[in-house]
Amino acid sequence: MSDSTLHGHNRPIPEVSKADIDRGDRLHVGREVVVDRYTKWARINHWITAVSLILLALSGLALFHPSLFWLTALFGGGQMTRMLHPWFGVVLFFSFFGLFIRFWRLNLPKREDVQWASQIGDVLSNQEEKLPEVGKYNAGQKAVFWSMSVLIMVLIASGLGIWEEYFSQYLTVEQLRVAMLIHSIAAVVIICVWIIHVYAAFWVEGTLRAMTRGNVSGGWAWRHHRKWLRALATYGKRDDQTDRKN
Amino acid sequence: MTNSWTDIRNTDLVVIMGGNAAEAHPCGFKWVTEAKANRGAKLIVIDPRYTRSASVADYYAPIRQGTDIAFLLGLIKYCIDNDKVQWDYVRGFTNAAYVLKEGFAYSDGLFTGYDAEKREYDRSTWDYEIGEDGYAVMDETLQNPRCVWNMLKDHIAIYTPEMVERICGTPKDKFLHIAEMISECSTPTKTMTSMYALGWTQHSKGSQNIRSMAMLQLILGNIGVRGGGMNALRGHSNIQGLTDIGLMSNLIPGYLNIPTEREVDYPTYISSRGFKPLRPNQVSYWQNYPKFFVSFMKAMWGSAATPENDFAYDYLPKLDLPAYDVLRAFEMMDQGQMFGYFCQGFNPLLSFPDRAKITRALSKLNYLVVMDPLETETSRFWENHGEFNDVDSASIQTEVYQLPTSCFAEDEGALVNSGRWLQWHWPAQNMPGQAKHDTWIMAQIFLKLKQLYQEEGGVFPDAMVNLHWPYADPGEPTADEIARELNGYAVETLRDPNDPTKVTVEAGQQVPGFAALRDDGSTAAGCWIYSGCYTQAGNNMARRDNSDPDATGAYLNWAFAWPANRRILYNRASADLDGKAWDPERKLIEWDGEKWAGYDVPDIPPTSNPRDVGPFIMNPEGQSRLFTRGMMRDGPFPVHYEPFEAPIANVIAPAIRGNPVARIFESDRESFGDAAEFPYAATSYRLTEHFHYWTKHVWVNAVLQPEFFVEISEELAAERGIEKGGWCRVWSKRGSVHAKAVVTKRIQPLICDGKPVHIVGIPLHWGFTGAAKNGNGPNSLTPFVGDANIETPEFKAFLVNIEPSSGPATA
Amino acid sequence: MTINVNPPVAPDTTMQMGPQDYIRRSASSVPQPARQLEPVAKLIDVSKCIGCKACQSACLEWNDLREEVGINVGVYDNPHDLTPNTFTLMRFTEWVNPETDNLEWLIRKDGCMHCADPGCLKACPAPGAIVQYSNGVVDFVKENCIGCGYCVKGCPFDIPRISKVDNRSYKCTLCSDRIAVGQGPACAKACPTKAIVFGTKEEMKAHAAERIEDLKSRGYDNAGLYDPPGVGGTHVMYVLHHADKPSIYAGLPDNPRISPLVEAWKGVTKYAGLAVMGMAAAASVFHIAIAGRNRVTVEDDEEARRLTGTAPGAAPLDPDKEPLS
Amino acid sequence: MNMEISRRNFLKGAGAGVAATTLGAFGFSEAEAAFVEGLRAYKLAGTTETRNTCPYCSVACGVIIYSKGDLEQGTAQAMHLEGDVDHPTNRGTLCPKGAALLDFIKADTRLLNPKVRRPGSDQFEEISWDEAIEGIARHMKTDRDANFIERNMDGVSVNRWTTTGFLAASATTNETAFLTYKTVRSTGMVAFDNQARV
Repeated sequence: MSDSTLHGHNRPIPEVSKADIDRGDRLHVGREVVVDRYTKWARINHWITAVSLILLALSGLALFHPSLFWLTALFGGGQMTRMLHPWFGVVLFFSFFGLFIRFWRLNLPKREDVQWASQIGDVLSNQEEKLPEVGKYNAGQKAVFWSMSVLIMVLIASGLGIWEEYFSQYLTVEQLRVAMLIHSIAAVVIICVWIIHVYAAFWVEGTLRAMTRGNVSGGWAWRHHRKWLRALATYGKRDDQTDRKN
Repeated sequence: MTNSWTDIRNTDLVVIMGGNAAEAHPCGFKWVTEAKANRGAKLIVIDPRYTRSASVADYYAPIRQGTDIAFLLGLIKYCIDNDKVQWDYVRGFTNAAYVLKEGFAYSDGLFTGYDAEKREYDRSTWDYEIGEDGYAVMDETLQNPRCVWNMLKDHIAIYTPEMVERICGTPKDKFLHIAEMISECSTPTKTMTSMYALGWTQHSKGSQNIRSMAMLQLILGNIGVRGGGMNALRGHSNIQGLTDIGLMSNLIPGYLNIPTEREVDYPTYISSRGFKPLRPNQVSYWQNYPKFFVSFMKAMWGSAATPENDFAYDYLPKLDLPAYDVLRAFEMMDQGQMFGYFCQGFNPLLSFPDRAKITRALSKLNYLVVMDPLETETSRFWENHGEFNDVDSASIQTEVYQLPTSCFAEDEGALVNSGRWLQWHWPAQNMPGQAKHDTWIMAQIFLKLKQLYQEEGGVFPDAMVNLHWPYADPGEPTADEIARELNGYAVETLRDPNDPTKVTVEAGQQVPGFAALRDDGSTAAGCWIYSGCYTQAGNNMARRDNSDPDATGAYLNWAFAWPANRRILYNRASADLDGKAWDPERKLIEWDGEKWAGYDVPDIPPTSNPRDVGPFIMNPEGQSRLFTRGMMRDGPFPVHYEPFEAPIANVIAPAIRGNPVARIFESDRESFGDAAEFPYAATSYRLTEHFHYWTKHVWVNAVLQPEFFVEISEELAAERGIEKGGWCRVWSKRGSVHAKAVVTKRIQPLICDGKPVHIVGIPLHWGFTGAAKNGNGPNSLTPFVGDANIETPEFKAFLVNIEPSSGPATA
Repeated sequence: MTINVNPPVAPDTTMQMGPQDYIRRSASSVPQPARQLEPVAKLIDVSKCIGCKACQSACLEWNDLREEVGINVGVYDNPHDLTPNTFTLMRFTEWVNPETDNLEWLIRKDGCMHCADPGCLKACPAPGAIVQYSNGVVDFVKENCIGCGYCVKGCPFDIPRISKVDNRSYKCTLCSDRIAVGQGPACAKACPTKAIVFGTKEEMKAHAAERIEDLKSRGYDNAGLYDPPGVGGTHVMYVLHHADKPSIYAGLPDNPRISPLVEAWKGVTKYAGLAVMGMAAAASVFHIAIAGRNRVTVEDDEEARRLTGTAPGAAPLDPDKEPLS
Repeated sequence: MNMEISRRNFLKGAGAGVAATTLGAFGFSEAEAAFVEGLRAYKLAGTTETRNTCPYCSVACGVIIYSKGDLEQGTAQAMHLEGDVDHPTNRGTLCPKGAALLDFIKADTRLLNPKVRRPGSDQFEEISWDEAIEGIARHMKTDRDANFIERNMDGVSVNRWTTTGFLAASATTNETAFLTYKTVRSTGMVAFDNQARV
C-alpha cells in the first residue's frame, strides 16, 4: 500500500475537537503507538452486559422454541430457567444502562455516518480507504449501540409485563399477548444484532483487544477510527515513553 | 310435605312462593328441573326478590313481603269467578257444602268474638250447624248462603286484582298472568304443587299464609294427588323428626298434647280428644288417641304406668299457658323468671329475634349448657367481640358449660326428611378429642340427676326415678335400642281381639304398626306415627331398595315413611268419588271393587268403600276444610293483615296493626318501629352458599360467600347514596348492623297503596365464630313477635332504615 | 329387603386412561395412539343452572384446594375470579332483555373449555406440561410445568392461572383422575339440577338438542349450543338461552379462536425468528469466507506513529522491524 | 353386590337422563398402572364407604363418606364425602353445603373438650366430663328443688318445672331426640322447644 494511496485519498481531513474523545481515551506513544480505548470499569461493565445477554439469549431461546428447550438444563431445569430469565434481564438492563451512560455521547450520529453507511459495500469488502474518516465509533457500531439501546428498552418493558411472578396481573390477556409477541420479535432482532456485533469484533482484527486489554494499536485506530486518533493526537492525553510494552 | 321430593317430578306447575327452593334446597329443587325438562312443567316464582329460583322460572312476579294472603285469596277469587274449580273434588272432598252456625260473621278485618283486651277470640261460633242426627248440616247444592262455599265467596270478594296490586305491589297484569296459569290446574289432569318454607311461616300470620294456599290447592283438586300437594320444604335435617317426637312445650310424640292444668285427670284429658265423626261412616282416626297416648306412657314409665294410676298421668307436667315456646322462654329469662337453659345444637343468640334482648336474657341465667359439635355464638355470648358482641364479661354471672358432641359423620340413627322419610345413617369416623354422642350426654346428666335425687331426696323425684330405662348400657343407650322403643313393642302378649287363641305379637316383640297399639297398657310405643319403622323384620329405616315401579317417584322400599310407610298423604283423594284416578296417567291408588291398591299405601282403611269414607280421615268430617272451624286462633278463613312493622297501613282494615291475635309481650310494644322513622321494608333469608350459622365454620362455604351483606335496589342505593360493594349501616328500632351493600336489579321498588316501597334484603349467616368474616345478622334488627298460632318469629317482614357508612368499628 | 348393616364398598380404581392416549403433548410430539378413546364432553345447561356453586364446592373438595376467604365486593361472584385454587367459578350477570324488558339473571359456570384445538397447549414451551388425550381432555401436568404463563396468553377463554406458591399453572382437569377410573367430573356429579352433565360428546350434543327444543318451546327462540368451531369445538359446551349473544354471559367470547397474536408468536415468529438468527450467523460465515478479516497493515501503524509524532527519546522507526501488535 | 353396576342400572332404570357420572361405555377397558404421568392417583383407593345423610336441610340427601382407619379401633377418619348415587332424592348430587361437608367434620372450630365459663370470667376453662356432668346436674337440682310447682292455686297436681328450659336441636337423630324427650319430660320441664320455628 503506497503512501499516495493512504494520503492521496480524496477525502478531506476532518476537523476534530476535544469532544471526539472519551475521558479514558489515551495515547501511549513509544516504539509503538497504543491507544487506550476502554477503561477497566467500562470493560467490566461490558462483559457483565455481554454475559447477561448471552444468558438471556440462551434461557429465552429455551422457552422460544421446543427444539431448544434442552437449554433449560444449563440453568437447572425449566422452572429455574423461567425464574432466572427475567432476573438476567434486570441485570442486563442496569448493566447496559451503565454502558449507555458511558458511550452514548460518542454514539450520537455525525454527518460522516451517512456517507459511511451509504458505502456499506466498501465496508463489507474491507475497502476502508474509500470511507470517510470516523470518530471513536463508526456508523455500524453506532447502529449496534442504538439498536441495543432501543431493543433492551422494548425487551425490558415487554418482559416486565409478562413477568408472571410480579407484573402479569396488571395487564389484560390481550395486552400480554401483544407484549409476548413484541418481546419475542425484539429478542430475535437483538440476537441478530448481537451476532453482528460479535462477528464484527472477530472480523475486524485487533478489535477484541479493546475489550480485553482495553487498548488498540495505533494502526487499528488509524485504519478504523482515524478521526478519533487525530483528535487524540491533537487534544488527548498522552504518555510518551521509551520502553513500553503493550 | 304432603308429598315427597321425588314426587315433584309428576307435576305440571310448580309455584314457589314463601320459599326459595333453588337456593335453600337445591337437590330437592332438582325435581322441579326434572319436571320442567321431562314433563314440560312450568315454574312460577313469586317473591320480593328475584331469587335464584326465579332465575330459572318461566314466570316471575314481585310481591311485598307479608302480603301473601291477599295474593292467594286473590287467586282463589280469580278461580271461583272464572269457574276454574275442580267441582267434583270440592264437592266431594272439602267442607264447601257444610252450613255454618248462626252468629258467625266477619267484618272490618275481624271475626265474631274478638276480645281486644285479651287479644283473643271466643271461637264458639266458628263451627258448623249440627243437625238433629248429631251430624253437621250440609247443602250439597251449595245454594245455602251460609254454606262454607258461599261464605268463602263473600269473604274473599274484596281481593280483586286491583286490590292485590294495591296491597302486594304486584302489577295487575303479572298477577293475572299467574292467576291464569294457576287456574288451568283446576282440570283433573293438570296438577300444581306448592313449595314453600319459612318465607310463609316467619310471619305473625304464617299459619294462615299456608292455609290460604292449601285452600287454593283444594279448590284446584291438587291435594292427595301425584305432583300436587302442600310441600313445606322445611329447614333443618331433622326438624320434621324433632316435631314428630314432640320436642315442644305442648306436645307428646306423634302430635298428641301435653295436658293443661284444666285437664285435672286422665278421664278429663281423654274426653276432649278422640273426636266423634261429624258425618256418617267417617273414620275420624283420632278416636284411637287413647291407644297412642297409653302406649307412649308405657314407653316412658314402663311398669310404673298402670291402669290404676291412669298410666302415670300425674308424671306429665300440666301447662298453665298454651305454650312455653322459645319466645316465651326468653321473655321469662328477661323477666327474671328462668334461671337455667340448655341449648342442644342450637344457637339462639343468632336465631331468635331482637338479639339485644336475647343477650340480656342469657345474661340473667344462673347456668347455660350448650351441646354442640361446633363453637356457637350462644356459648360465647359473654365474650366481648367488639361490634359483633359488645358485652361486659365481668358483669355477666351466668355459668356456661360447653359440651363437645359428635356430628353426623360420627353417629348413628334416623333423620326424617320433609317427605316424612325416616332414613338411617351410619358412623364413618371416630369422634374428635373428647367429644361424645348427645345420647351419652343426656344419659349421663339424667343418671347423675337421678342419683342426686336418690341420695339426697328432693321435690317430686317420681317421674325421674321411675323413668323406663331399659338399655343394656344405661350410661350410653344405643340408637338401635331407642329406635325399637320409638316403633313400639308388646309389653304383654297380644292376641287377636276376635280370636283370643291367636297370638298376634309375642310379649317383648316389636309391633308391626300403630294399628297394633292398645289402650290397656299391653303395648308401648315412643311415637305412634313411627310404628312400623323397626318391626320384627328389622330396621325398615335402613332399607335401601331404590326400585320404583313405573317411575312414580314413590320408592316404597327405600327407608320408611310415616305414617305406615305412606308416601303421599291423603292419597285417596287422587281418585274420584268412585275410586278411579282423576288422571289415569298419574294413578296413585284406585278402588278395584274390593280394596284400594296402587303405588302407595292407602291413606284410609284399604277396604273402605269409596262412596263412604272421605279421604281426610284425621278430620271428623272425613273431608278437608276450606273453613277451619275453631282450629286456628286467628280465624276460620285467612284475612290479610299487615306485618307488625309495615310500610303502609292495612288498606282493608286500617285500624288493625298486625295480626290482631298474635301474642305480644307488654315489654316489646315499645320496640316496634313505624314507617316514618323506618321507611324501608326489610326481609331476612338464607343464601344457597350457607346453612344457617353452621357453614360459616366450613372453609369452603366461607370462601363461596365470605361476608355479611344486604341487598338493595339501584333506586334505593341512589336515593341513599350507597355504593355497590361499599359499607352501609342498617338499623331498626331494636339494633343496628354494618354490612356490605349488594346493589342489584333483582330487587325493585314496589308501588303499594300508591306509595313506593323499597325492600332491604338481609341474609342471616354471619356471626363472630368460624372461618367466614365476622358480621351481624338480621336478628339484631327483627321484632320480638310471633305467629298467632305457633309463635314463629316475624323474621320476614319488618322495618329498617339504611345509610352509607364506614365499616364496622372492629372488622 | 331390609339392610341392617352398612357393608363397605371399595371403589374400583383401575386406570383406564393414560399417556398412551395422548394425541398432543406440548413442545413435543407423541406417537399416534393405538386406540381412540370415545370423545367425552361436559355440557353446562345455563338455563338449568341455579348458580348454587355446588360445582365450585365439589371442585375444591375433590381437588383438595383451599381458596382464601375473601370479601364481598357487591356481587355474588366469590372468589371474584378464577385463581390457581379456583378451577371453576359461577359468574353472575343481571341482564335486562331488551325485547321483553324482563330481568334475566344469567349465571355461567366458567372454567376450562377443553378445546379441541387448545391455545394453551400451542403456547406452552415446556415439553409435556400440557397434554391432550384422545377423548378430548386437555390436562396440565404439574410436574412438567415451568410457570412461564404462556398458556395464559394462549387461552382464548382466559382460564389458566399461575400459582404464586409453586409457580405452576392450574386449571380444570375435567377431573382426569376420575375419568381415568371411569367416573365423571366432581362438578357434574354434584350439580343438583343436572345443569352440568357429562358423557360422550355425541350424547351431550343429543341431550343439548333436547334441551334447546324445550327452551324454544318456552320462548327462547335463539337457544342453542355453544361448541365454538373457532377452537375446533370444545369438550365443555354450553346450552345458552341466547346463543346468538354469548358475550352477555359474563363475557363468554362470541367467536373464540386462538388469538392471531398468539398464532403469530407461536407460528411465524417461532420459525422465522430461528431462521433470521440462523441467517445472520450464516451470513457472517459467508462474509468471512468471501471478504476475509479486516487487518491492520504496517502502513497503518506507521501512519499512526506519524500522526502522533515520535515520543521524545523513543527509538527511531525501523521500517524493517515487525510492528508490535 | 357390585355397587358400581347397581348404580349404573339404577340411573338407567330411573330415567335420570344423562345424569350418569359413571362411565362404562366410553371404551375404557385396559387396566393401567395405578400411577401414570399427569394423572393424579385416584384418591379414594383403599377407602371405606359409609352411607350417611346430609345433616343440613331436610331434603336429606344421601351421602357417602370415604374414610381410612378402623372404627372399632378408634382410628377411622373421614377423608372425602360425595353424594350417594343410589339415593332416590339426590341421585348423587349435592348442594354447595353438602359438597363441602368434609370441612364441617374437620372444621377448625370443632369442639374437643368440655369447658366451663365461670360467672364474671372472660374465658373458658377446660374441665373433665365428670366435673361438667356433676356441675350441670347440681345446677339443675338446685333450681328444680327451689322452683318446681307441684300443685297450682287450685290444688291440682301440675308437676311442672318452669325455671329451666331446654332447646333441642333439629339436626340430631330421632333416637337422640327421644332420649332427650324422655329425660327432659321426666324432670317436669315445660319450656321445651326446638328449631322448627327458625
